[in-house]
Amino acid sequence: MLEPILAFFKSTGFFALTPGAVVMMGVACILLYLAIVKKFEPLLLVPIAFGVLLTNLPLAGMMAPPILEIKNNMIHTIVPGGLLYYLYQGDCLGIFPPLIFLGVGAMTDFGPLIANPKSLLLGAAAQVGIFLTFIGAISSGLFNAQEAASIGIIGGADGPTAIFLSAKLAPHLLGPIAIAAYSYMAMVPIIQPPIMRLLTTKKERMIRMTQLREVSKKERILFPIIVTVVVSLMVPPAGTLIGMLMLGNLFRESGVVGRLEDTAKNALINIITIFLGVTVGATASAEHFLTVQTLAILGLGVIAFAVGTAGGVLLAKLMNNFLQVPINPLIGSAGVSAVPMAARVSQVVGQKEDPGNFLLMHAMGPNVAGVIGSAVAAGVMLSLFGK
Amino acid sequence: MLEPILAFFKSTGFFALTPGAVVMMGVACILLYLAIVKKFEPLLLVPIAFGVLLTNLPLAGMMAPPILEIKNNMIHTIVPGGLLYYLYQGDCLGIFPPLIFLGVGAMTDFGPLIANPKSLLLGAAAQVGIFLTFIGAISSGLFNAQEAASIGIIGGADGPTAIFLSAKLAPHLLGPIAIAAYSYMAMVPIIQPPIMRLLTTKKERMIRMTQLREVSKKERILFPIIVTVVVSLMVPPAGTLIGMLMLGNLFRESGVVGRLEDTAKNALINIITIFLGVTVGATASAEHFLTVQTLAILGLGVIAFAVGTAGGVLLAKLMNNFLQVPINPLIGSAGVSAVPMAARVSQVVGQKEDPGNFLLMHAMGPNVAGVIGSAVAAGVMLSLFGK
Amino acid sequence: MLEPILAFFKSTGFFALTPGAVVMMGVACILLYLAIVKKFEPLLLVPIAFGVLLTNLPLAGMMAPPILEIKNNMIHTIVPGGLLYYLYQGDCLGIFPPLIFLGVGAMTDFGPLIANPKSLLLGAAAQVGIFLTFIGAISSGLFNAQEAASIGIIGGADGPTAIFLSAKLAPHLLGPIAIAAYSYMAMVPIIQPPIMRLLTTKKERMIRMTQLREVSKKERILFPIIVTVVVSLMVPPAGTLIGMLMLGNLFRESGVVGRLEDTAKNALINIITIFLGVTVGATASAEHFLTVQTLAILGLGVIAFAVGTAGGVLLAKLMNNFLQVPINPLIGSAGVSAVPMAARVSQVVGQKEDPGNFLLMHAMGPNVAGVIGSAVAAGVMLSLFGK
Amino acid sequence: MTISELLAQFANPETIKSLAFTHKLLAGLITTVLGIGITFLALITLQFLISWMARLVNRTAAAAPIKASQPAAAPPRSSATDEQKEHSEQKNDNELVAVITAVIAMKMKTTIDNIVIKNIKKIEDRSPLWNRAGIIEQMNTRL
Amino acid sequence: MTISELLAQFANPETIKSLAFTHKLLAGLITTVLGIGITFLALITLQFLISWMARLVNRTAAAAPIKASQPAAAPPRSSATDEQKEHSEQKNDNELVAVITAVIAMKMKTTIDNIVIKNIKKIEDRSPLWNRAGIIEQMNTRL
Amino acid sequence: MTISELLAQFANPETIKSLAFTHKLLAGLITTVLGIGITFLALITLQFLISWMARLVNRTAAAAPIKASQPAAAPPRSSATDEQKEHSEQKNDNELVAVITAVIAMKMKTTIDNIVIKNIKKIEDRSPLWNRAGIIEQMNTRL
Ligand code: NA
Ligand code: NA
Ligand code: NA
Repeated sequence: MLEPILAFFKSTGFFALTPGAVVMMGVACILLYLAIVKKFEPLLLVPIAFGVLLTNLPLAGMMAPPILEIKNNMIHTIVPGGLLYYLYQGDCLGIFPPLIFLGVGAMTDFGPLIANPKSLLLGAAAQVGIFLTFIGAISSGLFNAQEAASIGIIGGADGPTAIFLSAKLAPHLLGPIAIAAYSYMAMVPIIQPPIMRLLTTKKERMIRMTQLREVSKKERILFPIIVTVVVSLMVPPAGTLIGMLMLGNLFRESGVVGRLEDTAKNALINIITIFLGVTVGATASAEHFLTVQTLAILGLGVIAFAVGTAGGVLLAKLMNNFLQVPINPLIGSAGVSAVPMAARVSQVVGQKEDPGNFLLMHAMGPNVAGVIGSAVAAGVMLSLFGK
Repeated sequence: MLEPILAFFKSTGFFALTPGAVVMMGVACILLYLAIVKKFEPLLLVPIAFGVLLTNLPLAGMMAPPILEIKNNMIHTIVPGGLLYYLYQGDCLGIFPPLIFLGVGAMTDFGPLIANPKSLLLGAAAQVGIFLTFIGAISSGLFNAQEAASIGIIGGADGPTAIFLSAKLAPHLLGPIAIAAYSYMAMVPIIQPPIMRLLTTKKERMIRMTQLREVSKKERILFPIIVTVVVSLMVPPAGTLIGMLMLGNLFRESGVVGRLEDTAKNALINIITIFLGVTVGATASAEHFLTVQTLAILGLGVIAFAVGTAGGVLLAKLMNNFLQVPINPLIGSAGVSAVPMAARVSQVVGQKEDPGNFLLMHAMGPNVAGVIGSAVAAGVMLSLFGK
Repeated sequence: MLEPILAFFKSTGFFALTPGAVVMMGVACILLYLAIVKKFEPLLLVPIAFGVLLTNLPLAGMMAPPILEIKNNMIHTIVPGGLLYYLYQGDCLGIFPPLIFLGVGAMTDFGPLIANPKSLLLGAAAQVGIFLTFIGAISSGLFNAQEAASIGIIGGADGPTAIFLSAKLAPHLLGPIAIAAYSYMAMVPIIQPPIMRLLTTKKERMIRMTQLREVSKKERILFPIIVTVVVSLMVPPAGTLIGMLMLGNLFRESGVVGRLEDTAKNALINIITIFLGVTVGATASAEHFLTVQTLAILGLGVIAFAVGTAGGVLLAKLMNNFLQVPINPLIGSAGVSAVPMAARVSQVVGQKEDPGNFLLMHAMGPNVAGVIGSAVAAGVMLSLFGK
Repeated sequence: MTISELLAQFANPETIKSLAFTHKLLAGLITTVLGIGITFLALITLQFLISWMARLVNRTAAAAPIKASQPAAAPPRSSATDEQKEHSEQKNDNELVAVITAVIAMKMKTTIDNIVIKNIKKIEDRSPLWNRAGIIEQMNTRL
Repeated sequence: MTISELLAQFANPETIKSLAFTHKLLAGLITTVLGIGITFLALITLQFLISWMARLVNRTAAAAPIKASQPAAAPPRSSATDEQKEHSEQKNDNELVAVITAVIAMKMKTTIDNIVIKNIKKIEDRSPLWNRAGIIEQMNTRL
Repeated sequence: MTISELLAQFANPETIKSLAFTHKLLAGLITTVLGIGITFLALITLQFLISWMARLVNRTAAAAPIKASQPAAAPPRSSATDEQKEHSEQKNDNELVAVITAVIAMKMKTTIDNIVIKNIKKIEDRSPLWNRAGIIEQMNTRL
């Protein structure tokens, strides 16, 4: 009777447990702590963290590919793959991030951007973080161009875009990149304010902005169509992300498909968020995550955020040299996206100088422009380095 | 530095833009106008129109199939396909239309049909449009039998049925057929009234009908089971559509699975509607759409609607020769389906002659019978021309 | 003209109807009767019964596999498969049952179990039914080890676990096993009380239990993490089921991802329930269902339930020999799971002796422990007999 | 060429091209007649079965009047016996809404047309068995 | 044949057919003992860990009483320190419902049993960050 | 090596390894300049098109003021002409909520801060055509 007991013990996860897996379970617990107690982007960090936990449980095989047999024009599944393997196909085939964007579009009010199209410049400037980090990653000598592009996109401060790009260019780095992107997005209130204060004078921070004009329904409906056509023509690989974002926004603004808008921004985005989060986390197995590269990614990621913040603020200052009515440079930092956290940071930093200054609505323009901006940047990377 | 800029310009969509694609984007905008401003079946035309837009953006590759490598019993995705390619599998494998029918069944009240089973005859008569249009399409010499059958089914005035059939028989015509079906369904208030007035006398249009009897819960529960068994035995290929329609209706009428009914007619049908609409639209690329065949399809489609309308009205008139209590022939036109628009047309046309005449409830019988009728007709086409 | 009419008649289902199919349609109607009129687990029995009906309609081909052509690294679908074939992949690849568990976890309050961890012993004891039925199935000589394990798991009184295990070990028996599992779960108020009364004295049944302590939020959040790690390490193949159950529970208890909790326990679980139910029913075609094995499965299944019930009650009595504060052995029977029916049975049987005795909350502990217990047992079976 | 052979050639996308126009038309006509015939046959069969079911069910109902209450899930229905009950329920609801609306309108000095109350519901338990697991008190009251 | 060999033959659908009935029964018995043993082992381990976690958490709680408010997401729970607060909230809700119900019932001259109010809710923010993007005023009040 | 060749080698994961560090840096710089350039180009194009659209739409609007009512689906928006209407609607809602809250608070002797009314809704028809099929009376009133 000892034999089968021994065999059983050898089949337990304890026997196959590696120190790396234990460390990763610790990482999962830290992420859960940040998500649940510190409320850092919990909607994605809870599933991601649990995915990290599950993938590092030895022998559970949740990411195992199936064993197939192909003969006589038939495909037979001999041993089914793990649950997370099948769900992960939605990430690596590029299906889930655009569907998330569909829901995001249905939730997003582009009114402040339409009312103030100059916001788009700030949304573009804040993407310099992406490209400078790309150079940084190349310089480190640790990464090839595809990997460097995926790391740079962390500076886009946009989870689905980062996942979409790195799933296509560097799927082996998906775990650390997604974790860095969402963690830093949650830490925007810590990362941005010192940079914003450093680069602006008190007088600049106190600039008040005039109220935004009302935007008509017709403009709101034309906006998603124009953006889709223009961006897709200029940067075709950005078409999928932008197209879905704008389709969701058209659901919202057309006012005639309330059912679809509702489902896109609730049931559908929630289901996809669960699947995407858990499977993105599940790519962070110990052998993929506990590497020098991960440390470099975490370091480069925070630089990307900082440079993007600075880019937005500095362009706003530059624009003030040419504009008759000056803009408050604090809204430039919102261009990184990280919607709506970065816009709230602009508001808070502004109000510290002048409690009667309401920048939030003005900051929402660059904020949503940053979403378009990072999708464009991702499209550029795809057209340069994609297969 | 000029070289890469030139290379970039060559990679933009502008460089690859064809006149056809521009025309198709115009078509997409017209469809959006009809859907949003004119409120023509917006729940499907908005996604379809946006799908037309997306698929005609050059180089965006949203309908591109993946590049695979199959060796050693493993299937590797070398380059993932486009988002819409993957979603489109739900159309061309026949998965989405029956799931739409599941939701439709959960929304549909078959009570008026059960109370007046003679409605089924009118629902059958209105399907003659399908078959006469089939002959017309054959006579045109432009289409083979499979294509002609798919065109005829436009006369069924039932979007999911049309998509289900043409995805199986003539997937290359899916775009124009679906667009014709939904456009004409929305135009039923324009197409039907002249035909109805032409074929009826004022006296006939003023016939009042007695109130329908109450239908017991037991009948309502037995109805979907009986319809499923009878239709599937007589026309097995119609089983999938009718089976799902009736399962949804059983969810509704059984009263014990409210959760499932709710999801079938909300979250699930909405998700599928988004995917189906966008991907159906995405089959309408310029090279597939801008053909003589499309013009023929649009022409034949409107004939199919007109003939179906006439068929229903004329059979109602014929039946009045045999019935003791006459029926108002205006309810015959509702048999084309286009639920509930066609039934409302019967009501409106009737009320024009006699404002106190309420035909709506009576017209709902042939109206829902028409759904069953066109699914049966699709089943016949599949058994004759399917692989 | 006679020829094609004859050909049509040969293509109808009437021509291909077998006596077995007629019997199975009768079985489907009985199941619908039990689900709708008797309200036996309608959420699963309505879809299952309808699936049985659909799969036995001849020539409708809803479970037909597709015909493919594989060449030059391309996979072409020559003839698409049936709707239910595609949905069934979610069962046989093990995707749907864990997703059901995700929703179940989001619905389940593990508080009573955390407050009284001794419940876990009762939840373990009630699984003896699984293993003794396994022996019984082996002894019958009709089944191999994989089949016997799948039959035993009926005693786990947990539908998704039974489907998960038998889809992996004995997919050809999935239909009868799932039908037996859900039918007997609904019949728990009939099966359990006589056994509970037989094995307990009136005095034992009158034991009152002290109120459960309050459970803190921290414990509730740690619980799913601990259970996932411990169970997955000890019995890795149970990781998928337990992991998803606990992820759902973490959604619920963390309090920061209400959107995901809501979707997991509503839209997502409902969609999966419809697909799972219909396709599980669809495995019960006449040739697979009308066998001696099915009769044996139905017989062994009820034995499994009875033995599990006895196991829980007897261990509770045994534990009373060692505990200072005795527990009411009636809560032991709730360990079979069949949540929350079995716990309510404990309550009702207890109240018959002493109307002032409220056992329900105490019975919920073993009840939810039984879910964990049967997932562990399924994991053991998988690690012993899985591929 | 027999009719079957003609139809077979007609149904095959490869061979249809070689058919003469009159042959194609003939095959199309046969298909049309067949198709209309089968569609009518199927729906007439349904018509008779449903009429027959109605007679059966209602005969049973007349013999032993059912008192089962109707679920709220399917509002616009009622068998003869349930009609009155449903009617009065409906009336109750309407009264309730009317009273609340009137009170609010009075307080606000607005017109009733601007106020719609959508949210007064009778309890209807659609929660699954699983869901009820947590609602322990509620369960107690039912057992 | 060792036990391991027996179990291996037993687990293989091909080779199990060649086993004698007594061998199959023996293998089945070993499986049963092993299975029950592992199930108990796993659940007993859990029992100890959960008891231990409870001691740890509650010791910490006693040392430094937590004042964190409990989210509305999980109604029927409360730690010792939160109990009173929750209780009074619950009471408030009940009172609120009771008052409204009574007023309506009085106005309608109906009995309270026919009225169920399901719709008075405390604000609970479950909207994602994204969602809040549009609700600008609300955000202002929070910052 | 031309710039195009350099970029091609840089983009290929196989050949990038053989590039010298300075070459890699140069290729990275070109990529950066190109990327920033294209991103700005795209967003500036958008900026001009959106400004131009605004001028077009608002010129048309000035010529023929639109009276289309705005759907409730997107609350915080209003064109110049719709502003007042929307504003008064908003005000109505707020008043309604305020009145009901006050009444309840008075009856309960609690503070208004504890009560949030989320459930008074104007009718908004989001049901699909299909859905309305069953709601026969409602349809009558519309035709
Ligand atoms: Na961005
Ligand atoms: Na029809
Ligand atoms: Na169990």
